[in-house]
Amino acid sequence: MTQPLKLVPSEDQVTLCKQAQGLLTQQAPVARLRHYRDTAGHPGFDAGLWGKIAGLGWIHLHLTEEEGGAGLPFADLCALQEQFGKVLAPEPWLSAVWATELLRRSSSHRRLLAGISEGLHSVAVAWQEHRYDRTPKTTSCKRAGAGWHLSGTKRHVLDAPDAAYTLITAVDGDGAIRLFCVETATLEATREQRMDGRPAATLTFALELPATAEVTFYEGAELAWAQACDVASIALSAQMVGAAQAALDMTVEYLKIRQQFGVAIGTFQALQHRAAKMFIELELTRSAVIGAAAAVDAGSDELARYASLAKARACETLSLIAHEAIQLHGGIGVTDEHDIGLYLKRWRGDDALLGDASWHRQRWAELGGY
Amino acid sequence: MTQPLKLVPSEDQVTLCKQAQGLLTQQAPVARLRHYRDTAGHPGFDAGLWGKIAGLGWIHLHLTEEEGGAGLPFADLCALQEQFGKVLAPEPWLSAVWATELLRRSSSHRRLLAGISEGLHSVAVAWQEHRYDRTPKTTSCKRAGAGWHLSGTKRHVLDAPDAAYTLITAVDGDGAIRLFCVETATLEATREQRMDGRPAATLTFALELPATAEVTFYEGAELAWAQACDVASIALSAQMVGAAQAALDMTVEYLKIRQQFGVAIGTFQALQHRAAKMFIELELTRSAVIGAAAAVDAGSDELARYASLAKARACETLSLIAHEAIQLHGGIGVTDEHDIGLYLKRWRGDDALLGDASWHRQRWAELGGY
Amino acid sequence: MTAALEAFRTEVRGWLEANAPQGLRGTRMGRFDGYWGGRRGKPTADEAVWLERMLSRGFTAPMWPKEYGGAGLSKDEAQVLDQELIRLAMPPAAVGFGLTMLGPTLLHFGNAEQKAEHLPAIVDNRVRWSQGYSEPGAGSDLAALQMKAVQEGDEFVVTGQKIWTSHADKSDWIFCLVRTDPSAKKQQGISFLLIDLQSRGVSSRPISLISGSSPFCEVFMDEVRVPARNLVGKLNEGWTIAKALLGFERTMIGDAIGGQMAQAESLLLASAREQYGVAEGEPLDALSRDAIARIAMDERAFGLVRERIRQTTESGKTPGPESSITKAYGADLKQRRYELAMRLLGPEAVGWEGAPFAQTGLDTGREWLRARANSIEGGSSEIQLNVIAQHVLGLPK
Amino acid sequence: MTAALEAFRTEVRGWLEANAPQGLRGTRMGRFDGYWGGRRGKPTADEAVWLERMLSRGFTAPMWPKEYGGAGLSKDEAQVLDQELIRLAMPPAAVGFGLTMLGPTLLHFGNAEQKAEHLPAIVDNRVRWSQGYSEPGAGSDLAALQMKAVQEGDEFVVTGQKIWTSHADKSDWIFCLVRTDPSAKKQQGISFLLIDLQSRGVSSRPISLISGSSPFCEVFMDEVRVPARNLVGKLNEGWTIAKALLGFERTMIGDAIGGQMAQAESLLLASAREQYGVAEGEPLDALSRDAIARIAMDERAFGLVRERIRQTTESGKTPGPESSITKAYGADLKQRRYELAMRLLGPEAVGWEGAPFAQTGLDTGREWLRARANSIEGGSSEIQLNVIAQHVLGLPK
Repeated sequence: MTQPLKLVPSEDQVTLCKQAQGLLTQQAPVARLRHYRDTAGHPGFDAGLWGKIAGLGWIHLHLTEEEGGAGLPFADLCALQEQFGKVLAPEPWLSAVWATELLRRSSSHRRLLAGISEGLHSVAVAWQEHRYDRTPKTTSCKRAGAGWHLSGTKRHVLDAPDAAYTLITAVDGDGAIRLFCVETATLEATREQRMDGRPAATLTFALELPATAEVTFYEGAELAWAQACDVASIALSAQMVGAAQAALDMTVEYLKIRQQFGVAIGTFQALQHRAAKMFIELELTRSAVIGAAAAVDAGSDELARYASLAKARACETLSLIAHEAIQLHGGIGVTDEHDIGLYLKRWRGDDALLGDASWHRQRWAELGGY
Repeated sequence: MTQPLKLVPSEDQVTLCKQAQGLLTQQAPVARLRHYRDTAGHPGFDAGLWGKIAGLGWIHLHLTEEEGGAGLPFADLCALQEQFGKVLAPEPWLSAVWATELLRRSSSHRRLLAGISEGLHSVAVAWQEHRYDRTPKTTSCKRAGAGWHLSGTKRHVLDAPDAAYTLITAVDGDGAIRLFCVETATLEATREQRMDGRPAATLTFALELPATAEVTFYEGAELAWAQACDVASIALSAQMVGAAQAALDMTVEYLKIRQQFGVAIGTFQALQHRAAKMFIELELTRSAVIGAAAAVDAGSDELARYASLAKARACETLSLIAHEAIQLHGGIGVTDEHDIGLYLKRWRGDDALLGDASWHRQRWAELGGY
Repeated sequence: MTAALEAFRTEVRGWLEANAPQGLRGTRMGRFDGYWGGRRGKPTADEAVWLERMLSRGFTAPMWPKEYGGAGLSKDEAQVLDQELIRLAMPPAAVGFGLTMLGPTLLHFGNAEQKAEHLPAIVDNRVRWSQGYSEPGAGSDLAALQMKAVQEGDEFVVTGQKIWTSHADKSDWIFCLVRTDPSAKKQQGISFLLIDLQSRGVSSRPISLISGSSPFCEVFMDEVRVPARNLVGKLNEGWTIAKALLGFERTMIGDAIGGQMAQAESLLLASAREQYGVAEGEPLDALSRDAIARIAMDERAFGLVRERIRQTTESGKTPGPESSITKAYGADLKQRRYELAMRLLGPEAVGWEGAPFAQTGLDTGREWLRARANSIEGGSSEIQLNVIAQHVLGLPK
Repeated sequence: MTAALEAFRTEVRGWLEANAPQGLRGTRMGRFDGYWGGRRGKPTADEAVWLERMLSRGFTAPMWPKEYGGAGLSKDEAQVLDQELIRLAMPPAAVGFGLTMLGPTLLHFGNAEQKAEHLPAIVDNRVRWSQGYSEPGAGSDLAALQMKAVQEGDEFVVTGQKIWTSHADKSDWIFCLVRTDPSAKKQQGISFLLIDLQSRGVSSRPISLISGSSPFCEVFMDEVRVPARNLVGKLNEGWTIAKALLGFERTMIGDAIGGQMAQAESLLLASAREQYGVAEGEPLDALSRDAIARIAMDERAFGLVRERIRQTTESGKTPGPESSITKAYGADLKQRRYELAMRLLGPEAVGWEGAPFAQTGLDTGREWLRARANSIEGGSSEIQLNVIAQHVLGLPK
C-alpha cells in the first residue's frame, strides 16, 4: 500500500506563495498584457520582472542541489505557477520549466540548464506540427558527416521570438525521436499575432549542425521527451488553475457590486448556482493539479495519467469559468476595455498548448488500454 | 423553390386533439400503468379503450380512402400520438402504425391491413437483435420447397405478448432483407418485465413457412422497411413529445404549489431558469416532430433525415425533462407512489426503441455523407 | 388562394429576372447584409439601381401599407418574394433598424404625422436609425434607465448617456427611451423619443470588443433640444412601446442568427475534413461526426421553430414571449457552433491577425469571440429565461 | 513521526494477519457494506468474531477516546488502519449512523451522561440508530419541521411525522429534530432529541422508490413519552447540532459514493467491450472511450478532492461547507456514471426483472434509478449550491 499523495501545502509553500502574490500583484497587473499584445516588441514580456523571478531562485527551485536547485518539491513550483497564472503573466516560465525538465535528463547541455535557471537564457521548445501530436512527423534529422542535417517547420513555438536557443524535436531515419539545441537566430521565424498576446513564432529551418547540437539523454530521448511534456503540462495546468481562480474571484466580486432591479445581481439564485458550480469544478481541478504535482514529487509510475488528468480538467474548467465570467459580467464583459476577456483568450492559447481536453481523455484511455 | 412545410395545425386537427384529450384524460390516467406493470396479464393494455380508438377510425386515419382510411394528414395522426403519449398509454398504437406502414406498401397482406385498422388484430414488429441495427444479422430465411425456413431470435418485441401476428425481418442467402408474417402463437415467447411496464417479449423461432407468409412489397422490402421505420420513429417521437409536455406541466404545477422557505419554490430563479430551458428544448423538439410529420405528408425526399432529427431530439428532450422533473419534485419524485417517475421509465423504454439519440446523430451524418 | 399565390410567384420571378442587377446576383450573405443607407451611405452603382427598382414596387418594406411606400403584401406574398430573392441570392435592397424595429413600432404606436414624416424615409433608406436603449446602469434592468428629458415649452431637453448603440456614428436619427418623470415608479416615467443625431449636444464614442473593433458606440447627450412632436405615444407611457420593440428586436436577432447558421454544417464539415485530412465521402472520426451532426440537427430544429412561429403569428402582430425562445436558443446555438469550429481548428484557433494563420481560421476566431455577446445584447439569455418562466410558464415572480 | 507511523503500520498489519477471519478476507464491498448491528442484527459467525476482535482493540471507532471503547488513534493512524483493512479487503466490523453521524455529534455536544450511555453501545454495535430529520413539509427547508415535543415534568411528549428515515424498521433508536417552541422563529425553536423506537406510540411504514423497495420509512409518533435527559444540547438550540450533523452526513455520503465509484472505469469498460464485442486490448469506439475516460477522470479528481479535504480538516472537526462540494459533485458523478452504463447497455437497459435480461443489466437499471435520489437525499444539490454560493463565495442572500 503506497501512502496517499501529500495534498496539503507546506508552510514553506504558503510563504512562497505570499511572496509571489506580493511581487506579481504589484508589478504584473493583468492590464499590462494589452501593451505586449499591441506592440509585439522585444521582449514580449517584462525582462525586469523575469530577472527578479530568476534572482529569487524560483526557476530552478525544484531542481536538486546537485542540479543547482533548491531541492524543493515540484508542488512548490506549481504553487508559484498558480500565482503566475492568476495575472496571466506572459513571462517565459512554462518554456523554462519544459526546457529544464528536458535538460536535467540530459548529459550534454548542462551549461544551458544553468543559464536557464539563472534567467540568462530563455529557451523555447519547438515541437508542434500537426494538432497535438507529440511525435514529429515532418521534421527530420539525417546524419551528415560528423553532424546532422535538420529540416522542417514547427508551429506555434511559444516564447521563440525572445529565446536565445530553441530545442527542436525531430525523427531520424529509424523513426526515433531526437532533440537538437539550436540558436534561434539561425531559424527563419514568423512571429505570430495570437489571441492571448503571448510571443510565439512559426519556425522553418534546413540546417547543417555539428554533432554537439544534439541533446543526448541518460535514459533515451523518447522517455525524456514524454516525461518533460508531462511535467510541463502539470505546470501549465497550475497556471490555468490560477487563471480560473482569478476569473472566478473577479466574477464573484462583480456579482456582489453590480446592481440591477434594485439589488446586487449576486442575490439571484440562478447566478448563485452557476457561481457555485464553477467553484466546485475549480476545487476538483485544483485537487487534480495538486495531485499531479505530488505525483511528480513521489515519482509515481502514473505520471502520464496524472498529467493528462490535470491538463484535461484545467482546459475544461478554465473554459467554463472564462466563458461564464464574461456572461455574468454582461455587456462590460465583452469589451476589450475590461480585463475579464483576457482570461477567455488566455484559455484559448493554453488549451491549444500540449493538448486539449479531448486529446488528453483519449490519452488517458490509451494509457488504460482502451 | 419548394414551399416550406406546413407547421400549424388545421382546425380539424385541433378538434381531433380535443376529442382525444377528453377520451384519454377520462379513461386513461397515468396511474393505470402500475396495474399493467404489476400484473403482466393479457392484454397488457385496456382492450376497451383500444377498441374505442379503432372505432373512431383513428388507427387508419392517415391511410388513403383506397386503403380504407380517412385520407387525413399524417400530421393529424402524430397530433393524436402526442395526446396518447401524455398519459403514457400502453395500448399498441405504435406497433399498429409501424405494421400499417409496412402493409400499405405491400401487395400480399391487404386483409391484415384492414384488420389492424379496425382494431381486430394487434400486430407486432420483430426486428431487434443487436443494439439498434435495423438490418437483421442472425435471423435468416432459406427457401425450403415452395416455402421458407425461418429461424432466429428477436429481442424486445413490443406488444408481442398480445399480438395475433408478428412481422419478422430476416436476411436471405443473398443478404437481402425479407419480411414474414407469422402467427405469434407459433413462436416461443419469453415475456419481458420492463421498466416501462409495457408488454414485450423475446421471440425465438425455427419455422417452416408457406410462400404466402412472406410479405412482398411493391417497391422492394428494403425501401419499405426503411420508410416504415422512419414513419414509426416519427409517430414514436410525437408520443415522446406528449410525455415530455405532460412531465413538464406536472413539474411546473408542482413548482407553483410546493412551499419551502415560506414561498412557492417556483419563485426561485435557478428553478425558473431550468424550467424555461426545458420549455425551450421542448419547443424545438416539438417543431422538429411537426416538421417531420409534415415531411411525411409532403413526400419529402429527406424523410430519413427528418425522422432521425425527430427521434434524436425526442430522446434528448424527454430525457432532460424526465430527469429534471424528478429532481424538481424532490423526495416525492423518487417514490413509486408518484406518477412522475413513470415518465423517466417510459423515456428509457422509448429511448431504446428504434435508436437512441447518438445512433440517430450518426445516421444523420451518414445520410449527409460524413 | 394558392393559385393566386403561385401567380404572384410567377410575376415576381419574372420581374426579378428582368430587374435584379447581374452584379448583385449570388452575392447574398444573409438577411442583414445589404445596403444600410442613410445620409452617410454610399451605395455602389448596382446597389443604387437595385434600391430604386425595388422601391418602385414597394419591395423594401413589402408588408407595409402602400401609402408609406410599402407594397401592402400579405404575409404569404411577402414570403414568396423573400424566397424568390433567395433563389437569385440577391442581397436585400435596404437594411436597417428603421425597417426591422422602428418602422413596425411607428405603424403600431405612431401618430399620422410621425408615420408620414418617418416611414417613407425608412422605406427608401434615406434615413438610417439607431437604437438608444441601454445605459451603463441599465442593462438587463432596462427600466432603470436615467437619461432624462425635461419638457420646456414645445421641446424636450435631453441629457444622459446611452451605450451599445450600434452604428451611432453612421446613423442619422436615434429612437431613445428617456425618463420624463423621475418621481414615478420605474416603468411609469419613461417615454419614447425620436432624436436627430445631428442635433447640438450629441456626441459618440466607439467601443472595442474582445473580438476587435465593433459597430457599438456610447452616445452622450448634453442638453439636446428635441421637438415635442417627436414623442411617440403618450408622455410617460413609453414602456409599452419599448417592450413591443424589444419583441421585434429579438425576432430580428433570431432571424439573423438563423441566416448565419444555414451554412454551419457544410462549413464545419469542410474544416474537419481539412484538419484531419479526411477526403470527401470518407467518414469522419466519430467525435467530430457526432459534434457536427448535433449542431446541424439543432440548426434544422431552430429553423423549424422559427418557421412555426412565423406561420403561427398573425401578420404584423407584435411578437410575444415566443421571441424569447429564438433569441435565447439562437445565441446558444451560434456560440456552440463557433466553439466547435474552434475545437476543430485546434492549435490553429489561437490566431488573431496575419500570417502564419489562415484567414478563414482568423475569421472563425473573431466570430467565436463576437458570439459571446449574442447572449448578452438584445436582452441577455438570463432575461429571456425569466420571461419564459414567468410569462409563458406562469411561474410566480 | 513517519517512523512511528510505520511502526504502527507494521504492528497493525501483523495483528490483522493474525486476527482477520479468513472467511471475510477479500469480501469488502465498500466503507458501508459491513455488519450494521442493533437488537435485530444477526451477524454471521465470522462477523461476530471479527467484531469482537476489533472491539478488543477499539478499532470500530478508531479515533474515539478509549474511555468510550474507541482506540484514541490520530487521524494518520486511523488512515493507516483503514489502508491495512483495505489491503486485506476486510469489510468494516461495524457500520451505522451511530458511528458516522450520532457518535461524532455526541462527542461534540453530548453531556457526560449521554456519552457514557450511548457511545459504548454504538462502538460495540449493540444499538442501531436512525435519523429523524425530514418531514413531508420540511425537505430542503428542514427548519420548517413540525414534529412537536411538549415538556411535561421530566418528559417530552412527542407527536408528528418523519420521512426518509433509513432502516427505521431495523433500528433501535432514532435521533430527532423536534419543535419545542412553536412561537419562536423557525430555526430557534428546534431541539435535538434521542428517542427509543420501542417506545409506545411509535410506528413506521416502508417507502417504495422508483428503483423498487427501499430502506426508507415514514415514522409516526403519537404522544410518545421521552425522558428529558435524552435532550442533547440546550432546549431550543438544536439547530446548531443539526447543522453539524448534516456536515457529517454529507461527508459520509460523499465517501460512500467515492467508494462505489472506485470500480467505475473497469465496470464501464467491461460493459462496453461486451456490448460492442471489442476484445481486451483492442481500442473501443471513440465515443465510448471518450465517455468512459471522462467518468474515470472525474472519479479520480473526486477521490483527490476528498483526500485533500481529509488532509486539510483537523481531526474530529465538524465538516464545513466543503462537505457540500463532495455531496453535490458525488451525486452528479454517480448519476452520470449510471447514465453512461445504461447508454452502453442500450436496448438491454430497459429490463426490470427476470429473463431474458441479464442480472448485471438489471442491477445497473436499479442503481441508475436509485442514483436519482442521491441529489435529493441528505440535502438536495440545490441546497448544497446555495450553501457554497452564500457561505463559501459570500454571495448575498
